[in-house]
Amino acid sequence: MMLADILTIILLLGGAFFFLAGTIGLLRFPDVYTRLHALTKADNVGLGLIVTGLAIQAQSWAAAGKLILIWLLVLLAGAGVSYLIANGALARGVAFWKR
Amino acid sequence: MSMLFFYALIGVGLFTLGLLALVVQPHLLQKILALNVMGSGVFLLLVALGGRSQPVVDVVPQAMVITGIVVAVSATAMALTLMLNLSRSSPGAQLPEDQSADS
Amino acid sequence: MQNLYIILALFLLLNLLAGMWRILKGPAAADRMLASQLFGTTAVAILLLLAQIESLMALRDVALVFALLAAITAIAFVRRNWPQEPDDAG
Amino acid sequence: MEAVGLWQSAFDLMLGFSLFGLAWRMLFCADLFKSIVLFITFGLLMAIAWVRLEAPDVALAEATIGAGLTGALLMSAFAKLRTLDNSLKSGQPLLPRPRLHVINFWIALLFTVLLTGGLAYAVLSLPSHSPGLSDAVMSQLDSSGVTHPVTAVLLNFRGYDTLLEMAVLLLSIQSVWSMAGMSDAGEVHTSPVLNVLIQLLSPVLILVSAYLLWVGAHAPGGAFQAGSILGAAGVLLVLSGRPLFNLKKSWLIRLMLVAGPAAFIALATLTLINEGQLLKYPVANAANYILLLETLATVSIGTTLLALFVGSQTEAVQQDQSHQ
Repeated sequence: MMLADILTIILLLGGAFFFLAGTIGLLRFPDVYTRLHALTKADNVGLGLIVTGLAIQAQSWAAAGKLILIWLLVLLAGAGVSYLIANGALARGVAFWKR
Repeated sequence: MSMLFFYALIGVGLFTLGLLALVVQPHLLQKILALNVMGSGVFLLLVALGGRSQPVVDVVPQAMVITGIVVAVSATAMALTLMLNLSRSSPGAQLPEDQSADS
Repeated sequence: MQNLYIILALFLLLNLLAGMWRILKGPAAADRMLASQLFGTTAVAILLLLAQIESLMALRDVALVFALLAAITAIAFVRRNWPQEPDDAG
Repeated sequence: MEAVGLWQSAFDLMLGFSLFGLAWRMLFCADLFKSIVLFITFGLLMAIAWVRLEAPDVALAEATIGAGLTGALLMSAFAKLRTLDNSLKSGQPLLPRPRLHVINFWIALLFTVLLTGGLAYAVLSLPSHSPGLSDAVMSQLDSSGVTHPVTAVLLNFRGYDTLLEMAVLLLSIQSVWSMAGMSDAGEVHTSPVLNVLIQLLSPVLILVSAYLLWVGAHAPGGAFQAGSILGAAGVLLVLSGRPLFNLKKSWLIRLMLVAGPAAFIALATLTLINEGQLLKYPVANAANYILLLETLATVSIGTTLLALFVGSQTEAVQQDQSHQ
C-alpha cells in the first residue's frame, strides 16, 4: 500500500467523522442557530476532507481541480445560505436556546 | 442483476403509492406531489428494465426518461398555476368533490 | 480501496437517513431547510465516492451540478416562503 | 472483489427502501411544507439511484431539475398559496384528514394493493436478460454525428421525441401565460450577501451550462441538462430581486422561447423534403445539425423553465382587481 493510499484513507475517514458530527449536531442541538453551526462542520470540513482524499487519487490535475471547485462551490453556497437562514430566523424572532 | 429487478419493483411501489395518494388526499398540492412520485416510479421502472441488456445498457429508455423529467417539471409548473387560480376562487385548494364530501 | 469507498458511501447514506428525523420533527421551517441543506452536501460526497468506485468521471459533473444548485431551493425558501421584511409580504 | 458486491447490494437495498419510505412520509403527512422538503430530498435520492442504475445522463437531468427548479417552484407556489389561504402556516399540522368515506378509502387501498401485486408479477415474469435496442443504437452510432449514445438517441435516432417535447414545453408556457398572465420578473429589494452569492454563482452556472452542452457530444450532458441549468440561473437572478426582463414587452424572450421548436420544425421539414424522412440528417453534416439544434434547444428550454417559474406565480389575469 502506497503512502498516497494511506493518506486517502485517513482523510476519508476524517471526512466521514465530520459528517457524522454534523448529523449528530443537527439532531441533538437545541435551536436553529446551534444546528446551523453543526451543519457547517459537515459542509466545510467533512466535504473538504473527502474531496482532498479523493483528489489525491485523481488521475489528472484537471480532475483534482474539478473536485476542489466542487468543494469551493459548496463552501460558497453554504456560507451564503447559512447567513440568509440565520438572518431570516433572527428577523422572524425564532427563539434562542437558553439554558 | 437482481438489483435491477429490485429497483423496478421500487418503481412499481412508488407508482401505486402515488396513485393511492392521488385518489385519497384532498389537497391539490398533495395531488401534484403524488403525480410527480408516480412519474418517478415509471421512470425508475423504465431505466431499471433498460439495464437488463448487459454488458451495454440500453440507452433508449434513458433518453425517454430525460425527456420525461423535463416534461414533468413543465407539467408541474402548469398544475401549480391551476391550483393557485383555483384557490383564488375557492379557498382550500381542493377539488369540489372533496369539499362536498365534507358537508 | 473499493471497499472503503462503498462502505463510506453507505455510511453517508445512513447519516442522511438519520438526519431525516430533523425534517420529520421540525419544529421550525428553518430546521427542515437546514436539514435539506446538509443532505445536499451529503449527496455531493456520496456522488464523488460513487464516481471513484465506478471510475465514471461524468458523475463528478452531477456532483458539480448539485453543488451549484443546492443554494437555489434555500434561496427560494428565504426570499419567498419566509420574507425577511415582515411588512413586505403583501 | 466479492465484498464490494455485497456492500453495493446493501447500498442499493438501503437506497430503494428509503426512496419508498420517503415517498410514503411525503404523501401521507399533514404538513405541506414538510412534504415539499421531503420531495426535494426524494429528488436527491433519485439522482443517486440513477447513478447506481448506470444512467449518469438521467442523474444529471434529475440533479438539474430535481435539486434546483422543482424545489424553487414548489416553494414559491406554496408561499403564494399561503397568502391566499390564511389557515396555512408551516410548522403546524394543518391539513384535514382524507375526507373520503372510510369504505371508499379501503376500496382505494384494496385496488392499489391488487394493482401493485399485478404489476410486480408482470415485472418479475420478464426475462432477466433482454437486449432491448442497445445493439441497434450501437451499430448506428458511427453515423449519428456524436459519440455519446444518449445524445445520439435524443437528437438523431429519436429526434422526433425531442421535437414533440419542445412543442410540449411551448404549450405549457402558453397555458401558464393564458391562466396567470405575464408579468415582469422584477422585485426590487435585495440583500448584500445574496447579491455577492448571485454574482459569484450565476457566471459559473452559465459556464457549466455551456460546458454540459459541449460535453454532451461525447459524454453525459446535452441540451436538456444545459437548458435546465440556464433556467436555474435565471430563477436565481429572479429570486435575488434582479429586474431581469419584462415579459410583457420583450420580443427577445418570445424569440428565445420559440427558437428551439422553430429550428426543429424547420430542419424536420428540410430533411423530409431532401432525404424523404423526418429528421434524417446527411451523415457528413450530422454533427453540425445536432450542435445547432442543441444550442437553440438549450436556449429555449432555459427560457421556458424560467418563464414557467415566473409565470406560475403571477396574479390571475381577470381577478386582479376583485380580490384584496
